[in-house]
Amino acid sequence: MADIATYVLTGLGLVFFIAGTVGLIRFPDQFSRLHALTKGDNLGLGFIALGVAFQTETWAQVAMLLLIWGLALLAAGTVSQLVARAAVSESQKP
Amino acid sequence: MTALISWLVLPLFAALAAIALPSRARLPAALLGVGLTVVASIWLTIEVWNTGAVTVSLGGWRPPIGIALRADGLGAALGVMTALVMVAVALAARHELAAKVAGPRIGFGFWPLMLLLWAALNAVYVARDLFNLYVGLELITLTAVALVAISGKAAAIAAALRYLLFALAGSLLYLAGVVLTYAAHGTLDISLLAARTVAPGDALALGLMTAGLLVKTALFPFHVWLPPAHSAAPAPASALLSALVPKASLLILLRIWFEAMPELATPMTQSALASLGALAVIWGGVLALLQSRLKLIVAYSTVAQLGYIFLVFPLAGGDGAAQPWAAGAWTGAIFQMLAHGLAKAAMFLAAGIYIAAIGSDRLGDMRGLARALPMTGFAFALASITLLGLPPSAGFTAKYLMMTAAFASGQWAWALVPAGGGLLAAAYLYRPLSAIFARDTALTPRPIPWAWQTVPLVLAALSVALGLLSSIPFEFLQIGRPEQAAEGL
Amino acid sequence: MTLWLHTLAIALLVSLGGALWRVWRGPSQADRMMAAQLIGTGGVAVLMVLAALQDWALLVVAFALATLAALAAVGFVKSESPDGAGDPEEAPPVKKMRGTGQDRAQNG
Amino acid sequence: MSLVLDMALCALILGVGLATVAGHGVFRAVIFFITYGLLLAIGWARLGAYDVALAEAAISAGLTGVLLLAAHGRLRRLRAAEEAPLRPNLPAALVATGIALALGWAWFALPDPTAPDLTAALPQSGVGNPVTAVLLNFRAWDTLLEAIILLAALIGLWMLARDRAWDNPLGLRYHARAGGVMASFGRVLPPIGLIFGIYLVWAGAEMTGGAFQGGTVLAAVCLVSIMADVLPAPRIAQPAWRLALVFGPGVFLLSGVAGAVFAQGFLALPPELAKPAIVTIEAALTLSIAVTLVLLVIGPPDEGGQDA
Amino acid sequence: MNLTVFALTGAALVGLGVYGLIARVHMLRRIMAFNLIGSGLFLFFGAAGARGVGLDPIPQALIITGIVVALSASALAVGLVVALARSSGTACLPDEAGDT
Repeated sequence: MADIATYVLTGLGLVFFIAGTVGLIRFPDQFSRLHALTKGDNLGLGFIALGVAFQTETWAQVAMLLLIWGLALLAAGTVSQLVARAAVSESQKP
Repeated sequence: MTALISWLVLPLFAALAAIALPSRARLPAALLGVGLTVVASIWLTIEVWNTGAVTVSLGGWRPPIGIALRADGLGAALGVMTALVMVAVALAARHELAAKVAGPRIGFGFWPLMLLLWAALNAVYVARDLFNLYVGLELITLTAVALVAISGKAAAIAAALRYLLFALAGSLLYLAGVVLTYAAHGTLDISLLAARTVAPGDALALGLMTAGLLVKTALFPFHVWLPPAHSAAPAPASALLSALVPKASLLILLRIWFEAMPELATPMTQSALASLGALAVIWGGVLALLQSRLKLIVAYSTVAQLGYIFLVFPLAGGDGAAQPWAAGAWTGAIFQMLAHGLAKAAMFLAAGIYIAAIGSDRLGDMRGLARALPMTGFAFALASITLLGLPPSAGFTAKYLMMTAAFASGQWAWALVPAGGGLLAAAYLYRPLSAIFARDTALTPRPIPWAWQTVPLVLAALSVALGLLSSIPFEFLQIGRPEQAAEGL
Repeated sequence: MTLWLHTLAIALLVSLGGALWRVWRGPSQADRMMAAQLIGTGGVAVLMVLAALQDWALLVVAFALATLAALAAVGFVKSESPDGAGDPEEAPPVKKMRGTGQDRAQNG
Repeated sequence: MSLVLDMALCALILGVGLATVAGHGVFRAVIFFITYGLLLAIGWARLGAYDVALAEAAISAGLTGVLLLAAHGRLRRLRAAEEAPLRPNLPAALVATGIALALGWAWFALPDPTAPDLTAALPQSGVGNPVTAVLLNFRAWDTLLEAIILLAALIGLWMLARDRAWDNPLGLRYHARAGGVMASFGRVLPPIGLIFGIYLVWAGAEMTGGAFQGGTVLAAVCLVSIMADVLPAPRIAQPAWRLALVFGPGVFLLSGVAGAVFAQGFLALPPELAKPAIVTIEAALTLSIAVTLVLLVIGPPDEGGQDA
Repeated sequence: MNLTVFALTGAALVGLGVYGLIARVHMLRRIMAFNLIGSGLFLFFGAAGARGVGLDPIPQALIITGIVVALSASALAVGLVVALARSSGTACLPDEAGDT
């Protein structure tokens, strides 16, 4: 049962990662690339963390997984906003 | 053992104090540290003299688990030479690099850097572990590069960066050899390595370590970084860089070739090293001849003077190690290290006095300075006697021992190197000496405190006196000599 | 399960390879940094998978990687601003009009 | 399957290494270098060297990356970040290939592995993590000198300041929009990082972690706070900062001397006291390492916008 | 076999770093090349230390020390490069700036 949850959730996570990467490669302009990417990696990491959580041995490990995901979410949110702004000012430079 | 440990930790404590204490307490703390470390180094020397080499397993863990230190005659002798140079540099820097003269930045930074360099040199002199030696070398490199850059001038920054580039390349080559050695033998202790079963990769490891150390020692053709770096630093820093820093990598080279892996030495490799040394003597001498600034002449002369030491490889290494002349060649090479250290420090400190007096070290500007600053002129002349290898200086003893070994071993061609090098040195030192002692004067010097002027004089006098008293140091240097070489006695 | 986790890690690595292409291609510096950010997150994901595969101690490494990746990105944003110390969210940076510092670095 | 995984990982590492060296453009190389450190950390994880993976992730991918990014920013403002078109260099390629082949040959020529037998020594070391036992007990002298090296690099870095800037705060004058995303990030991250860093030091005695890794994490969150203008940049003249720099090495040295006075020798730790002693030394070292790393990254006192 | 993959990767990284060190003149790129050489050596070392029964902790400790030393050297080098650019307007060494 736990194994099936892991297969499904990590598989989903992988799909999001691949989608994010494909978006990063394929989208023509920088801002849609940014958008694709933040979706892809946040959700992808979340599903993988959840999927891996079904294999853990202690609750502390589950907490750690969620903590890492939370930290990554926070960092990615902050960073993508700042980098997007930086990109705007970069593209506005003469 | 107490002496050895105090000698290692006192400069570290003093450096930490110099960083943490407020500016008015910095100089007293640094000078106190210098004084105490000198006492410790004399204490260590007496202990080695009385009881033989001092060995310590740090933390009580014997190799291959832990790190061993061993103060033999060679390490302790270099330690004393270093202590003498450090005292002299500290006394000169008190005048030249004081915060009110050189600004708060240099006034802050010079002391901890000098003390950390000292601690690192001491650590290298006694380390028996190849990786610990790497860490010590890196500490030396970083402090030395900072000392090159400390003046803040554009040329100094560029010289420091070039120095760092070469030094790090050397470190990585050395590290590659260390990695291969541990991977093959599971230990890095020099004594344990001496007893190892030779592995096929050992020659590669030895080659990599040697190449790295040659870059750090500035042996021809890896010398290009040295003259700009040593001449760009303030004189007290140059004295440290030229007199002491190359000796550390040279010492490791001796330890590896004579103690850790002596059986890998072949006549070919030994001759190759000595040939590079001979080329360094010639090339350094010729370039010194072409310079018009005193500090550059002195810096190129370091390239030449370090070259002599490499004659030790064919004269005392490999199969020759068991021969009667090996002891003489070995001692001669170490004498050269000691004599060059004292004399070179004296020369740079003298150059510092000239720069403080007239604001320039161009030979043309220095004409007739001996009249106003006779003690400094005399110091420079005495130091020149040592570099030329004239009797009764220690430089003479060194060259005499090496030439005797060359004749005794039938490798008389190597005897040409000290002889020819002496002539070249006479040529390149004649120019600054004739300028300093010229009858006419170019510039009127500012007055220099008497106490400052005596500093290089004492160092230069010591470099000559070492030759007069050479029988005591000769015996001292045999303490703890690698067994293979000691058999020859 | 071991087989799946291996496959998963390999697939994630391949996906990171795709992001590396974007780092190579650019064209803007922000593109490169965002791709590096994706690689950072992907690296955290790989470490999570390896933690399940080998040893849960690796979660500590994943955590460190997540923290430090954030630092690198903040460092990038700072170094991108005109004076090297700013914040893109600030109202148009106080233009000191020194005439320098506004030039774009190469985008090759 | 595990071989495929390792080969894929190594292929990525090599590709990124190649891109760092071969691609034109300094900025691109810096970004590749950051991802390189990250992939290498995964490589260490695969090799089972978790403490090294932690150090690599924190130091190579994180701190060195920020250091290079900040330097690139400064060079760009000094118009020195561009590089001339790259040309292939055949002699360099020959030397490089020769060295790589020699190392590759050396791998296959290695004799059977011999490692020192630590089974008797480890229970005496006071800690359960063998890497910590080596770093803080068996080879403590290396570690002490390593902490000193960090300090020496910082003093050297400070010597690159201009004399007229000596009394200024260290590094650039960071500013951020009050209440903005960056400023809030600079407030939220430090508590998390603080707890995590302390955990790493505490756990390092028995599990993955250690003073250098913990200190690096602490340094990273402090740097984010300083860059977000939440924490002020220190000045060299402030004694508390200089004290923090020497505190760790000082405690380490003193405990080493105490070993010489009260125990079997310099840096000796009696087995029954080893654990508390190591944790104390590590705690002190962590503080100093964190402060030193922060100051190493933000750089010498700056003249405040005059460097362009 | 897995260890061989890592060791050979390490050897190749050393080669790449050596090439970068000699062929590149921008000093930031040389600093990166240094770090490539160092980490390549460490990877080789780590693989060698993993050959026996169980993991030898000594190489790991030495590698951690080496990583910190490399960071210290890189920090000083980066500071020197910025100082060089400030005083001479270029991030290449004087006699090499013109030859590219």
